[in-house]
Amino acid sequence: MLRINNLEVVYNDIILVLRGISLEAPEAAIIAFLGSNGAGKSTTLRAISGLLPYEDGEITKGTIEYRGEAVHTFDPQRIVGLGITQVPEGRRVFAELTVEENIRVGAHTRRDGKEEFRRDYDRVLAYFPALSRRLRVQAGFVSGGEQQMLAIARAFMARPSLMMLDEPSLGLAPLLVTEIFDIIRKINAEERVSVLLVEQNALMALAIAEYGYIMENGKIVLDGPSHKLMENEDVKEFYLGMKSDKERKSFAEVKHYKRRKRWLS
Amino acid sequence: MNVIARSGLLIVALVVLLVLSAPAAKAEVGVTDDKILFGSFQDMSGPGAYLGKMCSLVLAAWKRWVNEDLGGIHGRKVDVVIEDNKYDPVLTKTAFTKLVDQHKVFALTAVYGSTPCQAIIEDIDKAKIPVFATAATTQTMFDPPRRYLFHYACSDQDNSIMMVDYIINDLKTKDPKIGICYQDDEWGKDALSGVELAGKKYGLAHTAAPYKRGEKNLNPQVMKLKAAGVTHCFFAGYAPVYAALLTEANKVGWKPIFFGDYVTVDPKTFMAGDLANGHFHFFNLGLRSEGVPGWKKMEEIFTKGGATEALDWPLAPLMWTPLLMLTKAMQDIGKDLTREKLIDTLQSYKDFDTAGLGKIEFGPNLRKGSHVYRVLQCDAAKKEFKPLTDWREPSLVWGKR
Amino acid sequence: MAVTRFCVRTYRQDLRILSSPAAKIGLILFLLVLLTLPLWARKYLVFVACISGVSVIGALGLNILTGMTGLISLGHAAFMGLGAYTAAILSAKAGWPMVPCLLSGAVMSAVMGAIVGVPTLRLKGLYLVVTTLAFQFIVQHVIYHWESLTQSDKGIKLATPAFLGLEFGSYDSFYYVILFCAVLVAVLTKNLAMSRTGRALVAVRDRDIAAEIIGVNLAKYKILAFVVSSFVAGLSGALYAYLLGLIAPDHFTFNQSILYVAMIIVGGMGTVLGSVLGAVFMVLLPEVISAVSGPLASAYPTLAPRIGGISVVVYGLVIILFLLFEPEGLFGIWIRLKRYFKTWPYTY
Amino acid sequence: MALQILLQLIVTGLAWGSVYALIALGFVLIFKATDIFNFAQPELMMLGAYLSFTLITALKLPFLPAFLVTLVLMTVISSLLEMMVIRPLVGEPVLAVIMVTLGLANVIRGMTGLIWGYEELQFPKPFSAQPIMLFGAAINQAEIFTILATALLLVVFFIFFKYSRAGLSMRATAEDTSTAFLMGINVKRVFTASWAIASVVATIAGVLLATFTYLEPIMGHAGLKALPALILGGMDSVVGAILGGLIIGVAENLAGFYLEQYLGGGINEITAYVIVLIVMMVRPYGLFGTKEIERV
Repeated sequence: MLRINNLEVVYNDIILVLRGISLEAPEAAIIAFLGSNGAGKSTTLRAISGLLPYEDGEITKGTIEYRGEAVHTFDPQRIVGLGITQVPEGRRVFAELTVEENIRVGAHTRRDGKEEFRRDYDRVLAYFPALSRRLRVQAGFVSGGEQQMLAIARAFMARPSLMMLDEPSLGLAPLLVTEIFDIIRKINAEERVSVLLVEQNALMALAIAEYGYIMENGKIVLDGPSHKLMENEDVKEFYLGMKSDKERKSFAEVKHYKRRKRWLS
Repeated sequence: MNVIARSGLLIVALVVLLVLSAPAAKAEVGVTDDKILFGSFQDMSGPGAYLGKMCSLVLAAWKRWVNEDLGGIHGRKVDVVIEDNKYDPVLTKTAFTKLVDQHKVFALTAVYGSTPCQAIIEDIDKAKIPVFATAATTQTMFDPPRRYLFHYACSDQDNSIMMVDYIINDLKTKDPKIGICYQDDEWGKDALSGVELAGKKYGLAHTAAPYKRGEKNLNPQVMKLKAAGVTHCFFAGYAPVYAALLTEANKVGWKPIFFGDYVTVDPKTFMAGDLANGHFHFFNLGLRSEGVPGWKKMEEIFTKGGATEALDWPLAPLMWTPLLMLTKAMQDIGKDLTREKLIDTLQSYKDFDTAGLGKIEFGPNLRKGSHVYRVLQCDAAKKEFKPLTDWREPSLVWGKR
Repeated sequence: MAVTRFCVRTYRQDLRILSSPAAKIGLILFLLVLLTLPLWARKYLVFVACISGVSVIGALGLNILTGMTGLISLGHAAFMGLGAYTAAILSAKAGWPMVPCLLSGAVMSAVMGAIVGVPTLRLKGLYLVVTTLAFQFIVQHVIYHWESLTQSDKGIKLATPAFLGLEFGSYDSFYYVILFCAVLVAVLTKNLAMSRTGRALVAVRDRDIAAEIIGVNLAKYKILAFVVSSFVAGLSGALYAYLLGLIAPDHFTFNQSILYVAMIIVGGMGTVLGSVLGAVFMVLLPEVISAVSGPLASAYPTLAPRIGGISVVVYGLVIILFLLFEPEGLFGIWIRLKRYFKTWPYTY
Repeated sequence: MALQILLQLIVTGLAWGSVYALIALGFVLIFKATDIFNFAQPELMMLGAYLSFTLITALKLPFLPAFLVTLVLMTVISSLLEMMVIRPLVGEPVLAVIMVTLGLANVIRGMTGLIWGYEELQFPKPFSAQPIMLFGAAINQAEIFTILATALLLVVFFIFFKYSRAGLSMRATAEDTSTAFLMGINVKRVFTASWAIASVVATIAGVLLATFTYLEPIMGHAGLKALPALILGGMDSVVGAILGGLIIGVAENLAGFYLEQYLGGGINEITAYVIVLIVMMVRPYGLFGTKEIERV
């Protein structure tokens, strides 16, 4: 459904952030997109959403195709209209709008009438019962978990066929993270929405995803079905925090990994 | 784009250098073999821009008249440099320094504005440069008299004393309640002091309602005057504000007799429509509607000089009459024109013939050019002001109050 | 794009005021020109230089508050007015000599700065802007109406400035007083910017809550910024009063406040050099405009009524175009020029 | 008598306050959507008044059509201004943007002087000059219309922002531009629309002000009173802007009458600022403004 070919992104005319990445998100699948801070995951999402031109960024090479159509030159509102929504990093709910208004803003691009809106509105509240109790509260005053739910609910209101979540687990208690991931899986299964999940919490992400990509320094260094990735020694060591011999990892080994990484790609 | 911006800045810098370094050396200050250079500062974009426009027009007409119709003065043409002072005291100071030091003008002429003139009053003394004449309303312009500074405008102190005279002696009102609405600056305070002086003489109290320059909502002032039961109200300020005062008074149903100072003798007063009708004004100039020869000549000169707009302005002689006197003085002095001679000549004229434009007279120790006034009545239907009385002085003569 | 300074290798290097020998030579030449100005320039140019100098001091003062600490003020002219009136009243009524007058003007303004600074601690962004605006109008009103003290519209005439038996009555001589003060203030501001206090102020500007968390005493530094800024403003106002010889309420209006904000923006926010460049630029801009419009108005008098409007438009346009194409201000241009020549003939 | 004076002062104060309120409303509309403080707002008001003056006097249009045409013209002009001048600056420091709008104000003021001259002009009065008595207080018809227009706009905008899709998208954009993009909101169009709407409000204010005063190139000075009104109400509150305007209008009229003898003429001119200073001490975000929810 979504296909990125050899995408290269430059910020401020000098900073090369993405060095030619390719990835693919099929229909109704959950794809995990892993990598450390500054690897370029968020930039990839911003490129897909069409935000780069507003942030001094530029796609210098490569294409983004959505259902066979090249979309990387489209305005953000057109991309949302096509059915690609993003839940931004750090939730970014509209703090001064009420929860209800936030949900309504999510449906901004929809032109299919009040009844359809109403139906989705009820459905989204069914997914997030916690929100229905706080509809009249300013979004800035609800808890972090609720804000994350709100951000997902808001994105859902655009009736997406591809939902991109940027670190939904950031700053949340483990219990809440589990809850939110459950809901994501549910939405994916019931609504047949594809999910592109950017995460640092690789264990959780790979647990619900079918396929995963790992990114380093603006490049995809490894990809494969989740279960395979989870078995990969390097992934285990550096993303899942597990090491077979239970030793602490040392800096020297990291270097060693980097050398091998080059070989991998 | 940045290239444009940068090269633009470079040009700006170069222009500055060129302008500041351009030599303007002259042997004798402002007077050469073929030219006499005058300076003036006018407000071209600030709150007094309307006056600035009129004055520039009058000066242009004067220049054309002297140079072409009179063929210059003893073989010299006159020229006027005008600087924009935006009615701002600091810019006036800058403009003055520039006129004196850079353009090296012979004298200043046709300047106005209380605040701007106030800012350079010391500099005029220091530079020993004749200023003929200022139309500023402040009393400090002529009191104490300064050798180089001539003042030709109405004094609002005179005007407001005349108002009380007129109420008591001509209208023969018993027990009038006097009020005054004035712009809260030197100009208005001048008018207020007149009402106070006259009040002392006749034993009358008064109600004062100041408003700030630029204020358009006169409701509090009107309510104050109305609450005090004022029957006769003096106004010192600009004509549009006077019109606003009339409108507001009508709104709240307060109907006193109004007396406007000389600045309200202006077409803008008719913005109030019929409400302006029948009220009184004080004026020191001849009126165009009287058809006096002075005005006829102005009409002719102004039309030729492209200043027809200024003809609709009853205050035009305030700028024009001093220019006539200045021309005459320069002609009388002859080839050897100096600043000191100019001043001596200007103050020596008794009863200068303005052909009905109003009296102008100075003396060795007198820098106040106008002394006699007439009471006018406003005719809103014809949009005219008609003289009711002959020329007269206030009962408390200036200098002996 | 942020202006990046050139590489420095040691802290010592970073703390140096002049970063290269070329800068030293340039500065010495420049100072020489400044020092000899009244000897070769005409009186008008000296006068403009004096006005520029006063404006430079004023702009430096505002730069401490707005550029460095990020507290936007539209009441700067009011602080200058306080300084000017204090100096004028002490000079005219109490007969004090110049130096005490200048200092008490600055101190008076600084005290008011502290008083204004306290309530504004809680205010942010535009709420602060309008509160300083309120201060501006209230000071203007008081100056205008406290007639017994300020003589309102008539203004106050100052005594001829004198110091150690020397008279500074003419523009030529007073120029040196202004020059001295301007250089002193510039050097001190530069020093302040690089000191611990300066860094704390910048921290307050960039993220005040974060600054508080890392241990910057917000209240102290905000008030300090107000005090230092208004002290400098007061000094500049007092100098202004002496320069003009007579001050009236109209010298310190809202428009003046805006002019000062324009100076530091056009110059480049937060930098000492930027404030200096900006102040000089904004003083010279009307000169340039009138240099073009003046002769035009004299040559075509019927055009004169229109020229005022044109000059206002040009003034506005210059500001707009400047910020559209050069948001970093004159300082940004300066840095780029410098880099261009330094790296010439290589572009990167 | 004393009561009647008070009533009269309040009624006139309300009329003037409405003008301040409308100017403040224009400020709020642009600020809410774009986070930009448009200092050229009073000049837009003036421009609107001058344009409709020209349409009425030069093209001899009747008042209402002239007014409507002005609204269209102003919408176009302000949209163009936004696109050409303001948009390139989005993301630059607040102060730079403020300065640009101040520059813009200069340009508009200069142009007005250039085209229409500096003379005060009388606006053709669309309403009868005969005052109407209201509970013993006199009021001009133009003043009544001003108060009514303000009340109407208050209701319209309240509904617009609370319930309409466009209003909501404007609020969302105001808060977080890049997230607004992600919602599929056409942010550019929102920016332009907010300027267009603000210019409509400004035109209404300008024309009404001109009908009970007169035209002059410095009539934008009324905007200096709208600023405290705005801050008093809270920068981002439509209701606040309008109430702030009315409070300032009434308070200054009362101060002009009751306090003038103690505090000097022109006290009404600074009343607004004194009130703002006091309110700011108590509520640093205005009477109705939202306290910024701040996270480091």
